[in-house]
Amino acid sequence: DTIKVGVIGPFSGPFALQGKNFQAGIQAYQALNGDSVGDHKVEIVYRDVPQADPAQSAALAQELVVKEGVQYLAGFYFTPDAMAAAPLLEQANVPMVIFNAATSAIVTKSPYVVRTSFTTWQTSAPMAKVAKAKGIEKVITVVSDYGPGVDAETAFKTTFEGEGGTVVETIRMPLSTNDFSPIMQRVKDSGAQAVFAFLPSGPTTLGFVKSYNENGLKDAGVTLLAPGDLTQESDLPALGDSALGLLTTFHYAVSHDSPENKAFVEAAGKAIGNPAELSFPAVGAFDGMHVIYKMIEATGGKQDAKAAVDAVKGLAWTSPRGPVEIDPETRHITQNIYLREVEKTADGTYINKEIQTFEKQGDPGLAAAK
Amino acid sequence: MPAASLEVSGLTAGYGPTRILEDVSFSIPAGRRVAVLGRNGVGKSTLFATIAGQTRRYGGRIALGGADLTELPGSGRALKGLGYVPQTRAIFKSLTVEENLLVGLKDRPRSGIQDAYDMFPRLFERRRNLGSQLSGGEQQILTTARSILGQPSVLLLDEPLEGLAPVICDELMAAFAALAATGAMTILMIEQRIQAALAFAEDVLILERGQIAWTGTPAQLESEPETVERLLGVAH
Amino acid sequence: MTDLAQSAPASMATTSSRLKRDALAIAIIIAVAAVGFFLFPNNLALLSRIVIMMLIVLSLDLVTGYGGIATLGQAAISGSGAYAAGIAAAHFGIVDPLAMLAVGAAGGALAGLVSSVIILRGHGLAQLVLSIAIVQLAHEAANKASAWTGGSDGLSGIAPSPVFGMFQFDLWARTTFFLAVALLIVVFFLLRLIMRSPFGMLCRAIKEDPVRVRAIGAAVKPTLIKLYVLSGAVAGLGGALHAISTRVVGLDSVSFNLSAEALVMLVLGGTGNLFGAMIGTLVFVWFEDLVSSINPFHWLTMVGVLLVAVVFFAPRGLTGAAEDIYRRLRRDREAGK
Amino acid sequence: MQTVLSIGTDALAYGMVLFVICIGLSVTMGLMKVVNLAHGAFAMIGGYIASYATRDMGLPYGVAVMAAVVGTIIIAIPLERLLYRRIYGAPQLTQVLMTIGLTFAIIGIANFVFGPTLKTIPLPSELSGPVSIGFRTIAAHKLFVIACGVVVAGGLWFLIERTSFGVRLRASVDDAAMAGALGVRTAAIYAISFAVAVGLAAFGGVVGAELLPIEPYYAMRYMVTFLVVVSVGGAGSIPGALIASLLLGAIETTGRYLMPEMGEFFFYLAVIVIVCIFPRGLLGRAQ
Amino acid sequence: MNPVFAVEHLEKHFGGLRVTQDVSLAMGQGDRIALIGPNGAGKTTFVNLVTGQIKPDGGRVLLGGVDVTRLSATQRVRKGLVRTFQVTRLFSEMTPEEHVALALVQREGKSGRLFGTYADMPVVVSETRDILGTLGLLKVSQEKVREIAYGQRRLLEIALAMALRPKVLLLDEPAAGVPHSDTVLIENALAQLPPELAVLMIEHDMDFVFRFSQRVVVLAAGAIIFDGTPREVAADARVREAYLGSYADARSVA
Ligand SMILES: Nc1ncnc2c1ncn2[C@@H]1O[C@H](COP(=O)(O)OP(=O)(O)OP(=O)(O)O)[C@@H](O)[C@H]1O
Ligand SMILES: Nc1ncnc2c1ncn2[C@@H]1O[C@H](COP(=O)(O)OP(=O)(O)OP(=O)(O)O)[C@@H](O)[C@H]1O
Ligand SMILES: [Mg+2]
Ligand SMILES: [Mg+2]
Repeated sequence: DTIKVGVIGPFSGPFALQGKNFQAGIQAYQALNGDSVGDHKVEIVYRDVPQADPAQSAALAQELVVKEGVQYLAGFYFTPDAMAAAPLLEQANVPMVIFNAATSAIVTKSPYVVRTSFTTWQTSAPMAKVAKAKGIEKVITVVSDYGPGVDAETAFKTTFEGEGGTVVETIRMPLSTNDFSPIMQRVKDSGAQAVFAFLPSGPTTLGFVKSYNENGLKDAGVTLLAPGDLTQESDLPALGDSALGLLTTFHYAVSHDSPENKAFVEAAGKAIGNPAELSFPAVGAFDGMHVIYKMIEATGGKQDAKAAVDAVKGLAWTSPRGPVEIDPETRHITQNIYLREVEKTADGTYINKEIQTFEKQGDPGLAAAK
Repeated sequence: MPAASLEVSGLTAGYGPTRILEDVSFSIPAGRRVAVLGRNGVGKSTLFATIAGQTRRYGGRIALGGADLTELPGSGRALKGLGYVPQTRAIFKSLTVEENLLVGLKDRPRSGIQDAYDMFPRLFERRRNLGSQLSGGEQQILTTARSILGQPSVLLLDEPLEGLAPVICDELMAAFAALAATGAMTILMIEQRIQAALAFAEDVLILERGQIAWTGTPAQLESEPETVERLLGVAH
Repeated sequence: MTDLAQSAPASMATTSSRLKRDALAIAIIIAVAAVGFFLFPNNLALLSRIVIMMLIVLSLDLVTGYGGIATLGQAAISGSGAYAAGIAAAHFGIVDPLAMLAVGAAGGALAGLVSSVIILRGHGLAQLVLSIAIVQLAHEAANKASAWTGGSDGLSGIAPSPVFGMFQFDLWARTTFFLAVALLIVVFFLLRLIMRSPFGMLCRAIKEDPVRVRAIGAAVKPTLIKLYVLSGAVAGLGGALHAISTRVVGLDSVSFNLSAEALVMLVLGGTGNLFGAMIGTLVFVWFEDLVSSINPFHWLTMVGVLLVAVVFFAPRGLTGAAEDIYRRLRRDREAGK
Repeated sequence: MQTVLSIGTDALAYGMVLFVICIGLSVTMGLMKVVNLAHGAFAMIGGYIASYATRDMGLPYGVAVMAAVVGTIIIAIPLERLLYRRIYGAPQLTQVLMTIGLTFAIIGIANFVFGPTLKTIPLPSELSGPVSIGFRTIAAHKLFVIACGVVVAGGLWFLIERTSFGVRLRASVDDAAMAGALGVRTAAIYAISFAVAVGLAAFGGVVGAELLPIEPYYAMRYMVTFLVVVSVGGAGSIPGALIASLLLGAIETTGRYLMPEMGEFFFYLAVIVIVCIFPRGLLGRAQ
Repeated sequence: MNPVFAVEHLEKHFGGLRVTQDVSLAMGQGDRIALIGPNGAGKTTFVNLVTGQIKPDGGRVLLGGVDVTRLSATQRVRKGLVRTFQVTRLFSEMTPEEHVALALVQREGKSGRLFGTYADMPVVVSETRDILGTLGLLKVSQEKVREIAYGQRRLLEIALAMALRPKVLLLDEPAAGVPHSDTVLIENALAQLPPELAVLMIEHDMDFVFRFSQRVVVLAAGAIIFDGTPREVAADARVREAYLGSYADARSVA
């Protein structure tokens, strides 16, 4: 028989690239592990929510459950989309596996939520340690003014101040900022030794990094630190040389050196068509599929959300990003966070080269919220 | 361009599916002054608009100085020497008076504008006003001056005197007469003020329900009061 | 004076014949809703979303179609309704759906009042830009006030109680659907009444020529503000229903995108016509859902082609085209006789 | 003082980028009376062509700019003949519907053909480095954009206000039939104006790509900004568009510097204030 | 007798152009005044100033002795100062009946009602019929205005004004664009206006002017150059030169 998995993500519109990565991760997993669990064929049904739109997300989730009869909901690039679908889960008896949405609180919205991506807290907090270790005392934070940006700012600030550093200024700038020169001017005027930045991956990162160089901050020795969203692999070709040497912390780099990752990158690269487009949402989806396969295995294909979720609590495996485990309590993924530096390889491509590892990181954000 | 003749044969035209003109034919030699008369709604304006290429034509031909205009669009006809001043004051509202006149110049050099200012000093005073900032009568004068600037060989004037002060009417009629007298253009004029029209014209065309009902000279018309009564229906 | 009696004008026709036509219109809505309910019992969430959107597009039709004010800021108003209802539920424990609707309508009316005072200061394109500025400001404000609105994560924790204490909101969205359709019918009927009232007539006149309206001694601005408040109440209802049905209010509900989509739906259906607003919404959302589930990756092109095709073949919107066809058929029939 | 000058320079550069991209739209909206929401889509097409020309074909920057302008015009001509010609003079909302539909279609196609990633247009070395202008360094391309803005503004103003072409264009928009009766070939005038507007869009898309990077969603992402700049300036007015671009650029830039977290508030409040004072835009043409 | 309407020292300039220069004029009940003058003399501007479409640079407008200069156009209409437009301004998608009904509903202060229709208001229904009947518009009362003939639109302009029961009525070229054979309709309509109403009419058709008015005011270059009976006007040399031209000769000959 067939078991359907409904995947909701941004497959068109401004975030189409991320949706494409979802699809690549899923296809890579099925290519490597087959499209069946036992004699249950796993079929994927895609539904598009181009931009954060909880109403549409909820309607599509409901449609997937009621009309398409899916046994699993998965995907969710944006937090509000996941939040909107979460209340349906218990009544629908369907588990939800989050491939991306990175706000800590989502897992608390329903006991049937499992997350295989990361949280902004998880990827930002280690950067504070890096800064401290580099002897940086004064930092200015610059983040996009929306949920994840604020999360990143808080995570960094809390941790950095906990380590004894000072955050001299916090700047929140609108998502729609195109010209970053005035921001760079502020950074310059603040006298900070480093700037911690969070911007969602996409076109604005290009302007930000260029502006950082053009306004002479790099030359002035002001270090740019950021979670890996800023140097998403798919943006690197566009960023080019201006990104060289940037330090970011993140849970996954396409260049991660392991046999699991080699296999993944090859399969996912094939699935996505242009390997240069591959980046982190693909690995969230890949591991998400692993969790779903395990759930199917555990329930023998029967629709039983509780049993399915219980079966993966504490599940540990080696992902393309390294060793990971589903925390039994929070149902969020525990993983390594890496410090990476942008490098140009011999063949002229740019990569995030991992240079340091923070092992077994949980989600500090959930703890902080309590 | 010197004045040219105008031949219309078998013209049938209207708006959309409704036909207003039926089989209209006439021929006007170069340099004549013609008045087109008729009660309201008989299709006088439609006749001019059709010659200018702005209605739907069902049949018939139009020739200007021997050249066939029938298949040309409005702009092509204008470039062949046809001038047309519609009944609605079709000034360009967002252009200044001077720019309005510039459009009328066709390919003449800019200095040609002076002709219009000489003829209507009022326009010179108002040359920086936008079309929409003119008084009703000034708009009327502007449209006429604009078409004359293009030195058409045949000029169609649809009620050029409407809304004008009596003294301006006199001046304008004198100007038309002068233009025709120099052999510069053939002038066809629709006019409600019959006396003024008859004083101006050498020939008269009267329309009735989309067809030509009478042709002749003003003198002939004056001698046929019953024709005037029947076709023009004027009490005074 | 027999002449007078003979030409008893049609529009002075009896009240009862007008009510008959209203009843017919409402019967049509009910019939369509019933067909939807029985044909797509598994897709009531989509149908509910369409009906909710219809309320918002109807509210837009009031100001744009009847009042002649083009706006790309309607979501600021419907979104205010959604947040008002959502905040009432999440922060103040007002979870009765009908009470939430009332709060939403009030919030929308208030937002309509505020927007109108600003928007009516501009003319033409500048007016359009004022409306954009308003929706962007509202969006920004909702983002900033995250303690109240949840910011970009969305306002969650909205748990409406059963309707009349009896009908629980269910996974199949049956309750939502019935509630939405009932609300649509009430709103539709009221709007029809209002649009043929003296006030409605005045609005139509203002749309055509405000200067002329002033010259008969009527006040233009207060009338338009009143229209806006009305529209705001309707939009607020739509927004509140939105909050009730999805239990989350996101920033998208006060976005430029939503405003623009609503405008597209309205023009698609035909402006200045309540049915146009509803048909435009139905066709657009349904088409979008259809093509995006067939090809979630490249459906946008198909929607684009649909819009271009509509302008190509039905430049006056779908209802405009229907009207033309009807008129042509009638003319042919009369010609045949 | 240093900072003020510095911010001023940034504001000027940003304003000029806005101007160069928006001015074509001001022409279509103000002079041709077409609300062309697909303007950004044409800018984006220009960007894609330039990116392809420089990166994949290795052509020099100047040639790529030319290719982008010409190529976009060539793509736009059939669209003008087939689609736009139908909406000249149609109600604004109908124009909105069609051009937004066209934008959707172009986004979809760009996404399909070029993929969803960013496309850059490498600058020649003369334009890519920072240049010192005394009190600070500034990216050379910003100076280049400022120069482009000045040239475009001057040239276009001359074309529209001072040449007979400009007068005929404005006449055709006011009353096409009458313009025809005076010998103006309106269809040709419209086609040329459309081509000029589209060419300017492409040019703006290419030279502005450093700040507004090229990707499929470009066509929608900046639509609102473009609309706002053009309308605040008063559609159809070159000086109006220039003032609006510089003013809004300055407001946005100083707002970002002084209170970045209030950035959007600043910008849109300014828009509201300006429109309340100038209800038809700064230099709106009389209707 | 107290004038129902007066303007005192009205001034207006557009840039350097003084279109209204120290214009003072008073009208009593039942006056029938014609305002004539060359094109661009400032006649329409005068009406715009008086009714509040544009603001004067100086001077006052008095209605029944009360200063209304600061009131909006809308408020002046409500006080009984009503105009028609040189170029008709009507609601092209509405019917003549709706036009008149709207004006009546407005006059009765019921235009803000959200429910019911004007058809439910007996006063409005009967008066609408009366007015349309007076002007011969009943046969087109249900057609959209954009489909009715030009002359009928001019009549409808007058119908709207009548519905408002003005105290002072300003008519801006009511017969312009109406064929001569149709001006009779307009003259008849004017003849049926209440006798106590003060009417000022701008018109270039001199025959019409002379039939209509008891008093003629001549405006040239923004200033009143003459005020007198029709007979006096025709005889005045300045008016002949500035305005009448050969018409005066034709008339004196006749
Ligand atoms: N744009 C139009 N569409 C449809 N019918 C029209 C149009 N313009 C005029 N008509 C009709 O065509 C007929 C002739 O109109 P036309 O304007 O040619 O008359 P006319 O002789 O110039 O009258 P007038 O003396 O009133 O100017 C009229 O019955 C009129 O209603
Ligand atoms: N907004 C404006 N800006 C500048 N000048 C204007 C404006 N409006 C009108 N004028 C000028 O003021 C003068 C008076 O115009 P007005 O319309 O009052 O004339 P009028 O006496 O009604 O003439 P007509 O008999 O031709 O209708 C004209 O010369 C006109 O060009
Ligand atoms: Mg005519
Ligand atoms: Mg006048």
